[in-house]
Amino acid sequence: MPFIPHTDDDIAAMLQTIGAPSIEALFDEIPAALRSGERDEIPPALSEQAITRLMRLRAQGDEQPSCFIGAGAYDHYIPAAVWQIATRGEYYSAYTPYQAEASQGTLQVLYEFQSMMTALTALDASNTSLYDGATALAEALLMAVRANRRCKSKRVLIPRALHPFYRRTVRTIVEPQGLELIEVDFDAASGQTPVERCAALAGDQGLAAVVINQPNFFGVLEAVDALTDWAHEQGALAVAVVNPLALALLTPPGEWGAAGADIACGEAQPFGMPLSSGGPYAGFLCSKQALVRQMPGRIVGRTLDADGKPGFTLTLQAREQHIRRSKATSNICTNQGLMVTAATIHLALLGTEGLEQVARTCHANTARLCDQLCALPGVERAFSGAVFHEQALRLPQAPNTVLERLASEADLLGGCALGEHYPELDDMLLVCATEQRTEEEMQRYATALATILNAA
Amino acid sequence: MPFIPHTDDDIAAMLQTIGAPSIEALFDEIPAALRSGERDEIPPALSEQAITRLMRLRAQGDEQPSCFIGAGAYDHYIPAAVWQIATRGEYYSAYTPYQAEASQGTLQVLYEFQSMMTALTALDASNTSLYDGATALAEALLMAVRANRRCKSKRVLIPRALHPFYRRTVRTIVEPQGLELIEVDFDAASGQTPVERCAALAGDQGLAAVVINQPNFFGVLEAVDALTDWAHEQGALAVAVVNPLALALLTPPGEWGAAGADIACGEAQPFGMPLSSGGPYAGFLCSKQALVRQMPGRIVGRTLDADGKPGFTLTLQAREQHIRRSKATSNICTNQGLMVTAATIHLALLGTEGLEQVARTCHANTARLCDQLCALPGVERAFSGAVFHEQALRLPQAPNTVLERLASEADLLGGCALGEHYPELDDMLLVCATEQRTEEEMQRYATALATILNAA
Amino acid sequence: MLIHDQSRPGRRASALAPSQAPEPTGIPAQLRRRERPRLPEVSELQVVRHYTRLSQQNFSIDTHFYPLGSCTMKYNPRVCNSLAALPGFAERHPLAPVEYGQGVMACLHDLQEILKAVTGMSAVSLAPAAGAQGELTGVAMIRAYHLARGDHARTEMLIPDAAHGTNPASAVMCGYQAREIPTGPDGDVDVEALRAAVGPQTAGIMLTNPSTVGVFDRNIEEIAGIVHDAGGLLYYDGANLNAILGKVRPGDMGFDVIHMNLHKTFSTPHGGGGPGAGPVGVSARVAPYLPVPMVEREGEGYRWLTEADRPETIGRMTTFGGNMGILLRAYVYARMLGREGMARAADFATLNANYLMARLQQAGFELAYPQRRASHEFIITLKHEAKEYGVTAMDFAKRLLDHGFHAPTTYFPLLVPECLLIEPTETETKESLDGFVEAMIAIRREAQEDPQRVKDAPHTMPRRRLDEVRAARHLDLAWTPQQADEDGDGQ
Amino acid sequence: MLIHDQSRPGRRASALAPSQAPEPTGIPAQLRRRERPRLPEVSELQVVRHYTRLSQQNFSIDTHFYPLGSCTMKYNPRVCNSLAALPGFAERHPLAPVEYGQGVMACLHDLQEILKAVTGMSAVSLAPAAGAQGELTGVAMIRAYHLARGDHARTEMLIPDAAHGTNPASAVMCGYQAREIPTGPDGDVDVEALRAAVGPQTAGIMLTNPSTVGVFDRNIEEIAGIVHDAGGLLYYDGANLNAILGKVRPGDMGFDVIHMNLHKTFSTPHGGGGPGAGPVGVSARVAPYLPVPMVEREGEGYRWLTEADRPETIGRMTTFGGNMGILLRAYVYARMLGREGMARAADFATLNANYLMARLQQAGFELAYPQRRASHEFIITLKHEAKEYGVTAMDFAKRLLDHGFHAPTTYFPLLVPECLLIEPTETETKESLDGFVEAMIAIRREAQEDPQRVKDAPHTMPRRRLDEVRAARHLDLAWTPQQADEDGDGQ
Repeated sequence: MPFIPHTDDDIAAMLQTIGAPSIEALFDEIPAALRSGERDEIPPALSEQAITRLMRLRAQGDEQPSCFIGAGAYDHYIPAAVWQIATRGEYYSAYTPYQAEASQGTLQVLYEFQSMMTALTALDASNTSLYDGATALAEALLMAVRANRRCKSKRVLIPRALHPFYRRTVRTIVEPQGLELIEVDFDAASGQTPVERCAALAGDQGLAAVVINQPNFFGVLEAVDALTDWAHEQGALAVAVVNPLALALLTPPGEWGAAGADIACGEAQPFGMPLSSGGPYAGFLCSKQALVRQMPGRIVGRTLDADGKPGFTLTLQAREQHIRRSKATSNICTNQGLMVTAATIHLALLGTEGLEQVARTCHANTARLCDQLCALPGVERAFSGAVFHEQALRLPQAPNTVLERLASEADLLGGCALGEHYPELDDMLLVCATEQRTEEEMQRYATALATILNAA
Repeated sequence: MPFIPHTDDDIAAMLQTIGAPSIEALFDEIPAALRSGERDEIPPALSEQAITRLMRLRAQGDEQPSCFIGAGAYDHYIPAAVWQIATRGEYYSAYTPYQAEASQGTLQVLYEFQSMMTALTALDASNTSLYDGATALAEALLMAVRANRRCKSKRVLIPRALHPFYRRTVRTIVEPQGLELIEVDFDAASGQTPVERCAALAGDQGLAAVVINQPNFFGVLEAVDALTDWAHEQGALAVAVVNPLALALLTPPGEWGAAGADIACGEAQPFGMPLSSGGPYAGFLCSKQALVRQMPGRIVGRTLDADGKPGFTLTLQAREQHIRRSKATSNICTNQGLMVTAATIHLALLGTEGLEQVARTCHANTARLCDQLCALPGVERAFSGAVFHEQALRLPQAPNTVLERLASEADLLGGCALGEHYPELDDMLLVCATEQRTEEEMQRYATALATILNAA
Repeated sequence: MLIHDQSRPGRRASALAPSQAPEPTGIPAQLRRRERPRLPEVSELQVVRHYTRLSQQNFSIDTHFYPLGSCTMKYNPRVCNSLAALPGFAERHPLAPVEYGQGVMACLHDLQEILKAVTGMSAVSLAPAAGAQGELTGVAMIRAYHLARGDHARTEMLIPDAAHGTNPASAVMCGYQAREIPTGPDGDVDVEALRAAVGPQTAGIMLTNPSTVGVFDRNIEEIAGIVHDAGGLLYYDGANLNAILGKVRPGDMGFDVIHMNLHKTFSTPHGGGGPGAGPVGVSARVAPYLPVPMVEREGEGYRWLTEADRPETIGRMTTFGGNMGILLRAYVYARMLGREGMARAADFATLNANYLMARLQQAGFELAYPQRRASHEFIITLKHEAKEYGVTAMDFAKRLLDHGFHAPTTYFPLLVPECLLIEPTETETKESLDGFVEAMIAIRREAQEDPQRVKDAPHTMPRRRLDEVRAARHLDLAWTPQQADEDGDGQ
Repeated sequence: MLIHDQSRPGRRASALAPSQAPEPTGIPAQLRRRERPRLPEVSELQVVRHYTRLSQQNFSIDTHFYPLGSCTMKYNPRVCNSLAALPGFAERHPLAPVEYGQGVMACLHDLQEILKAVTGMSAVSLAPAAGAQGELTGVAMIRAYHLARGDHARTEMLIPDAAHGTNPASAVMCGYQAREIPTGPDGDVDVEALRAAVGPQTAGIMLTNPSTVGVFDRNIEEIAGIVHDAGGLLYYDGANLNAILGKVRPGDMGFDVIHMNLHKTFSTPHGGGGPGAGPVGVSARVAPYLPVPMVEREGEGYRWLTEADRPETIGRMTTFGGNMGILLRAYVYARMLGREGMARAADFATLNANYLMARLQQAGFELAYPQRRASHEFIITLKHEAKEYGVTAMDFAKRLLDHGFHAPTTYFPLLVPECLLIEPTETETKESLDGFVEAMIAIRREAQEDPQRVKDAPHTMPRRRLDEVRAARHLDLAWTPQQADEDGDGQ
């Protein structure tokens, strides 16, 4: 019996204490007709050795070639210390720190995470995570609509240049609550979201919130100051969606425009989380102090203990489902605690300068790669807007075909074809070369692409 | 500066406190003529990311086919919990527990290890490890010679059927101290070491110790009761060299013959230590109570603290080099603490029954494989003696050629050719199928060998 | 002391970042950050030491008995972590072609099948990121089901008063009104009240069975009939699935939609508050609305099912479709239990709960439902102790920490005064349970003799009792350089 | 409580062993064990919890400042561990063909080259398993050198009185008599005494430089001349190599043989007492005697050098030729330091030692060699405090634990009374050192005001001071079933 410590003696003694003839008898309140037996569809038990063999075999088959895909998840180097510490049993097998005095480790880590995120976003408050970037945006919009008492509508402006999966996820989550999502298109030349197009969609009932994405899905940098100021002029809250790594270099949301964005959210995956086919990652959400009581999710506060020593505890729990039930700011309960632990250690290891160097190196690698690729005939940068660490390219051949050949002939994943999500961009490829990509790999990409395009 | 925390301000403040103009000045007592600069032969520094890339590449090249080699190091399954816990910083980065009160974790683990080894060997005392099996035997012989006051000579009988590398290592270590190693040959038919051959070599000056190896290098089981009794009749100490996994099934050294072996030692690698090209492993050494003050290495004892609570501390340190210096029982100081931590966790996870099951499965796998192989024409068991979990086979073709073809054609390492170490056994192969080998792998071996032998 | 308080300008763990980092080009100056973010500047050893020491301030399953009711704090096998972290799994980009993902997809597909079989549902999607998101997903599917039938009148979701707070919160997030159904004195749902509450406005009912009061609702077949007859659907909150795994299947009880908390029943790590995974299962009629992606077997291989394959899907729940690394851990665990191990989890979780309940009752503690079997958890009420000695459930909880036990869930469910909801799980020994009983008895004795000692607990933790009111009144949610000057002497 | 005390017959972590285990065949009954070994019978969670909690009872580099003199307790980079554990390295059988070992052999070869370059020796063998075995190896090579020249008269090894105990012990293991050479009042070897001691019986001298008293012997060139002129060889004990790494090379000082402690200078883990690795380096004339195996580059690949290639070798030191997993860790560390980082280790180890020495002196503690620079470590003597307050170096050491600092090495070297040998290492911050000084001052103040409090220390550890005399007198070296009945209530 794996994981079950009971000996026959234990079982007999326990049943005697209970006064039951058998374990089976403990289930006698379940109507007999409903009882089920073993299911043949479930395979028989494997030993740890056998499941290890199976999983190693399967994992080997999934080992990846050099990856030039970004598109919302990034292959960054994760220092060895991060997960060696984060998987210590005391972090890994603890739960939500309901008993603060026995959970100061987790609580302090979360407080430090909040502190790091507020430093990066230049906002006042942070929660301790949501599921991922897309759900963080959904929660941010629900929060904005709740908080924006000046606006009677639940209309939200959302850029079409935002990650397509973010847009779909947000729709799933917020539409049942009556939010109206209005997509504003990007400029085909620059790849940016112009204020003028936003203005054309503002409508009469007003906007509760405007989503501003920096950089946007194409890696293009938006005119965030103008967008933020325009949103505020409309009486809307400005909701920033940012790649937090970019904040090592770019103006933080709290300083956008005259008053700063009201809420910033996004995907913390670049901070020490393995790609893992898409999760677990962690969404972050920061806001101005005035909005903190509308924030969803766990929040940790610093306080004092009975001896006057500083310590940490969950706070503002009156916002949460286990207290407020149907009136809670969100139904979220379990979040991404372990990922946040890793992110906190990761950021502590990198520090300000390390984070800047990672951001700079990614940016420089992508630029260098694109310089090489754009030297090939027919390959060109798709948009004129400035970018951060990701670039859409226009190709003279169908991107999907090119990608298949890059994989089979040069053992690399060449990027994300844009046509699936933007039919009019079906000649475009979104590429990203993080600090993990070597000169050799980038050279291999350029050489292989040259071969493929010449051979056409 | 990786790993160096000093800021420029720190350096300036520290130098001022010291009253030195520069760090360089702190080295002013070293004669200038001797000073050296940077060495071009040493490559420049790599980041963690870069060394990770290099080492992963190198490790990938070393990934091994299915391994049927035993010969002193065994591919056993290691539960995931073993190293996840053993590499916790508190074990990994502590040192020898000189300050007992701040080292109860390591000390208790070592005491538990001692308890497990005495249970397995049926002896009274155990040390906390020596470097590996071969050095443990060398130390055991030095110990036996010191302890055997009845015998004036330093003559030791050692079976030729003992691992060749053990014999060579022992020679390197003990001969400078004047020990005389007398090798006794095995019986060509049974593979056993007959008492009669021992008797023929006993000589006039007596023997200080007789080494008894169970199973021996060929996997063959020796008549340990007769050998032990004979050794004691000679006035020699009986020194057992055992595969500790075998002790799950075989008579423990403490119960050999009428009086039991006096010392038992061997290689603890089968208890949770990865193969790692040969180390780090851990040698163990157990003895009867009467000999404990001649034991080399660290020993942990249970005692009481000032409040009367039981606790653990290094004990019998008067045997050791840091107290006794030139009169110590050994020069050993650092031993294999971390490997012993892993072994202790490993044994606790397996328990009595788990260890028996591993031993049984290895034994059955090897038997089944050899049945299949011996069904091929010209392949036969080399020795008539009973074996444990390892078997020498006679082949109709040169073993080295067969091994090369098994590797290239069937992706498996077929065993250890005996000719290199025993010229007269140049048609023999030593094979071992641990519990890690699957039916499929064993079938693959048999099929490939059939092909190779037919094609000859 | 915060990691921030150890920061010194210019200090670094410099092996950990690329060494050559050119000044970024092409980024307009007005988009560049003016002031550098104030992250901690510390050495690698400082980081390792800080977070290693901090970890030691946590209780956890790996260090303590942690009988937190409704949370199923059972042993998290270490191997699940190392296998999910294999490079082939951990380093795979979510948008990598499926040719480079057949391994993970095989695991996900097999997990879907196992979950279907053990819950008795027709189809499963692994997409939801946690239990609460599974609830949201499930209610959204109920909504989609009614809307697809043109049934726009169903505005109410029925929810027992003892339900987890996530239930009403999730219902509201889907635009429903939550209507409370009372619990009867025996712990079962008040069937007559239910009968009175259903109607054409009923979208469905959200039930946990065994319920949050720790008993199996014996009238489940009748309840299913009432709700189904009214045109509503039955939602199964899988928080307590561990109690009945392999014994009785939600599908067989009549549920149309369920979610499962894999970090409870399937032992993925709780991680200090996640990540979880909240797969949903459905009966055939709700299957079209399952969230994407799902994995389908096609010939010898596997492919993703997306919006294109499943046009009626409620959509995506997260950016990339789920907490794959958690799903892999659950898969490993499920395979290690195997078909014969599923029921064993429920057997021994139930044995442990009933034993602990019996021992506490024999020791004189009052049970909330003494006439009932415990499921995998049960409730005691300390209202007598509160009244007699002025020592509350919270005081007992804090004093338990001093005895080396994590506290049970306190003050939930809300309907039992001064309650402790106790869930020992199947992986704890009889000795652990006996030790817990001894501690409870010792605390009660202390409550009689020296109540202040209990009320001042804990005494042996890294901190004495923390002032939660102060935390909420004087919000301090982040380190700032200014704070550092004021109270930098932290821990 | 011991893991044995948690054992219950029949309890098991049953996922961890093969499920089908037939009764063994072919083993004669008289060779079969009659009684099963009494190993702990416990569940997986019990094991995980027991050893996780036990670990928390340790001080370690990862949790505490650990200034243990002569042990170089610097940060062990976590990446060294994960890279050595890569399956390609960890799962390779030692007898696997070299075609399946070019990766590890490339690392070993490169490490040999780095160690040669940084020590100034002609050749290096990585075979010895630890520092003490490196010493044994080195002395055995000196013996082999003399014997090969037919020089059988050399029976004495000269060893300073301050030397590590391993030096005389190793010399004796090679059949030499250890002859002590006194240390002068300034900490350097007494050159005149040395001159008087050398002769045709001198096999060599074993020196640590910087010495165990924490100073660099300024007369090293003269010493080398004296010993070499007498026909002896110079042995360098590499325990203190961290102090001079990249600053001055043993080869350039005139040493013929050296060993290196990779778990000190090259930061492989101390592991609660090993494993270490003790490579040896030699000058050209001693090179033939190096132990096997060694790695040689041949064309594009690497091969092992064995007895066949090196007929004059002293032989093998361990079964399979060395602690490869430790050598890999050292290699990773060496590559991360790089050529520019080697001297930096010595620079900052020396800066930290001299700073801490200066601060303690300024705080009124007495230095053993106040007129000297510290190397990477230094000695203070508490003889004044012992005499005035009756509080010994041991009492200070134990009280330091209560302040959160591991104690320095106590009572070594033997020639300084009531001494603490303090080695902070380069990876500690100035704040750590300042904290240590504050603790020392606080303890001295306490020694004046309440000496019994210091003599009774520690007060905050898992155990009060342990009775070592009792441990040696009433030997209790292993759990037995009988003991369990007597005092099973362990911790």
